[in-house]
Amino acid sequence: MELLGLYHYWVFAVLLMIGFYAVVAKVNLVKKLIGVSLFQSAVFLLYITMSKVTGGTAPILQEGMVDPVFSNPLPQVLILTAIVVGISTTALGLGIVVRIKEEYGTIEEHEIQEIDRR
Amino acid sequence: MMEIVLNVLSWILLSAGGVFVLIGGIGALRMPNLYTRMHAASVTDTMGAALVLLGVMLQAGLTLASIKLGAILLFLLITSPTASYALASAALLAGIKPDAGRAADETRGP
Amino acid sequence: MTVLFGIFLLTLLVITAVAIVHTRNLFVAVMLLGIFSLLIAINFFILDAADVALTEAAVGAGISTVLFLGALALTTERERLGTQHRWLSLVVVTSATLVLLYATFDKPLFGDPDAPVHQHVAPWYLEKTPEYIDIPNVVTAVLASFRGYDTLGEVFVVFTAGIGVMFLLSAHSGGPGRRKREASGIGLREHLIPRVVGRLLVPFILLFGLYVQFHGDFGPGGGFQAGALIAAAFILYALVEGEDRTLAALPQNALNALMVCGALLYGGVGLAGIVLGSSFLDYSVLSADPVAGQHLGIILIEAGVGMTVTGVLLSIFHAFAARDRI
Amino acid sequence: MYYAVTIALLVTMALALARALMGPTVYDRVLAVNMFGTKTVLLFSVIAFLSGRPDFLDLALAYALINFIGVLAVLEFFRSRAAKRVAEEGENSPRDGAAER
Repeated sequence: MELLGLYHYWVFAVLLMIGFYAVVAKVNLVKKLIGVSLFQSAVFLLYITMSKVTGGTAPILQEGMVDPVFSNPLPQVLILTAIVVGISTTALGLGIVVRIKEEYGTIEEHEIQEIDRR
Repeated sequence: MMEIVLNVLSWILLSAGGVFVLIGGIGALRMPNLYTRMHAASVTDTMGAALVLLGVMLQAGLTLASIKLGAILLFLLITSPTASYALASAALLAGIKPDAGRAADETRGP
Repeated sequence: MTVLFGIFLLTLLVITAVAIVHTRNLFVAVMLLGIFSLLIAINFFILDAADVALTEAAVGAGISTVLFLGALALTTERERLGTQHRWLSLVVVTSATLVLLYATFDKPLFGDPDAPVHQHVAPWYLEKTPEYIDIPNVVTAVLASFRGYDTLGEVFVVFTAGIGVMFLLSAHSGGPGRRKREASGIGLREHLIPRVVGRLLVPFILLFGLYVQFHGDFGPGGGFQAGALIAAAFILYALVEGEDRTLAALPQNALNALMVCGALLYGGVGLAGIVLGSSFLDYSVLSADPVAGQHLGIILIEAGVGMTVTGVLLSIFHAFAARDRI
Repeated sequence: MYYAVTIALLVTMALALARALMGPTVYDRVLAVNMFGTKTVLLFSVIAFLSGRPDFLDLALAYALINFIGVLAVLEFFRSRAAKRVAEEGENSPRDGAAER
C-alpha cells in the first residue's frame, strides 16, 4: 500500500494536465470547454482524495455504529456545491460558443482570429 | 439453517450474475457488428443485473434496502430495453443495416 | 481491497481522459465524457463521499450530456483543425506534470488520519454536529449551517450563470438557418416505446427528487442533488414529449420565479436571523429551541437551493433547445 | 463473494470502455456508455453492501432512474439532425427556392 499511497495524487496531476493540454493546444472551442471540465474534475478528485481517512466511512451518522471513523466532511461540502456551479458555468461557456458560432460561422479559434483581423 | 440456505442461494445468484455480466461484456467486445453487440450488452443489462440484485437482496433480508433494490431492479428492467430500442432506432435512422457478419461494420454511420 | 478497486478505476479514468482529448469527433468526446462522469462518481463513492457521488450522478447522467449535445446540435460535431503548437504545448504540459508529480511527494499518504487537513476544523464539525444541529448527515450540516455563507455564494453563482445563459441565448439570432418549427421541438413523440416509458418514469424521478431533497438531513442528498434530479425529470419529459408541452406544464415565467424565489428564500432566512436578534444565517433563533431552529433553517435554505438549481438548470436547457428552432 | 462480483463488474466495465474507445461507429460508443451506466448501478449496489452502508443505495437508484436520459438525448439528437437535413434540402431545392421568391 505504501507504494500506491500517492497514486490518487498522481492521477490528479495527470488528469489536470490532460485537461490543461486540451485548453491550450486544441483549436475548437467546444473541445476547450471539455478540457476545462476535465480540469475541474481533476480538482474535485484532489479534494475528495484528501477527505478520505483509511478505515473511515461517509460522514453520515447511523444508529448502531460503534466508535466510527468518519472521513472529512469539509472538502465534500466544497466539491458538492462546486459540481453544480461547474455545470452552470460550463453551460455559460457553451452559450458563448453558440453565439460565437452564430456570429462568426465557425468555432475554430484560428478562423475567428482571422475574421477579426479583417 | 435457513440462514445457510439463503446465504448459499444468494452466493449462487451473485456468482451466476457475475458470470453473465462477464459473458455479456466479452460479447459486447467480440461480436462482429453493432446489432449483435447490442444483443450481448442487453444480456448484462437484464439477466446479469437481475441475478446480481436478487443475490444482494437475499443478503439484505426484509429491510428498506431490499425494497430499494427491488425498485432499482424494476427501473433497470424498464429502462435498459428502452435505451436499447432508442439506440437501435437511432442506428437504423442513420442507415446502419442489421446485417449478419462483419460486413455491417464497413458501412459506417456518420 | 476497495483501495485497489479505486486504483483500477482511476486508471480507467486516465485512459478515458486521454481518449476524450485525442478524438477529433466531438460527439464521441461527449459520449466519453459520460463514461468519465460515471467513473469519477464511483471513485467519489469509494472515497466515502456519498453526497458528492450523488451530485455527480444527478448532474453527469441527467444534465451534462444533454447540454453538450444541445450545444453540438447548434455548432458542429467535428473539430476541423485539431491541434495548434502541439509540441510546444506537450513540452509545457509535460514539464508542468513533472513539477506537480514532484510536489505530490510532499503530500501525506492516501488516507492518512494524521494529515493536516484532518486536524483543523473538521473534527470540530464532526463532534459538534450532533450537539448543535442534531442531524445525522454532517455534510448537510456543514453545507447549510456551519458554512451557510459559502453555500449562499455558490447559489448566487449558479443564479448568475443561469441569467447569463438566458441573456446570451434569448437574443435574436443573426446567423443562418431558419428551421421549420415542426421539424425539431417535437421530441420523440413518434417513438412509442421511449414515450411510454419516459412518461412512466417522470413521476418517479420527481418523487425521488423530492425524497432526496427532504431526506438530505438523514442520508445523502440535499438541495443541489434534488434540483438536478428534478431538472432531469423535466428534461426527460421534454425529450419524449417535446419542448412546447414541457413549457406548457412548467412555463418559463414559473422557472424564473423559481430561480428568484429560491435565492430570495435563502437570503430571507439569513436576514430573518438578523431581525430576530442574532447574526446573518444563524438559524438558532428561528425557533424557541435552538436545535429546532437549526432544523427549520436547514430545511428552508435547502428548499431555496433546490428551487434555484431546478430553475437555473431547466432555464439553461430550454434556452439551448429554443435556440435550435430560431 | 461481493468481491468476486465486484471484480467481474470492474472487468466488464473495462471491456465496455474498450468498446467505447474502439468504436467503430458512434452507436457502438453510445452502447458502451449505456452498458457502463448499468454496470455502475450494479457496482454501487454491491459496494454499498460491501462497505456496510446499505442506506447508500439511493445512488444506485438515482442512476437506475436517469441513466437512460443520455441515450434518449442521443436519439433525439440524431432525429432532429435528420429532420433538419430534410428541411434544409427542401429549402435548397430549386422549386422551393422559386416559390419563396
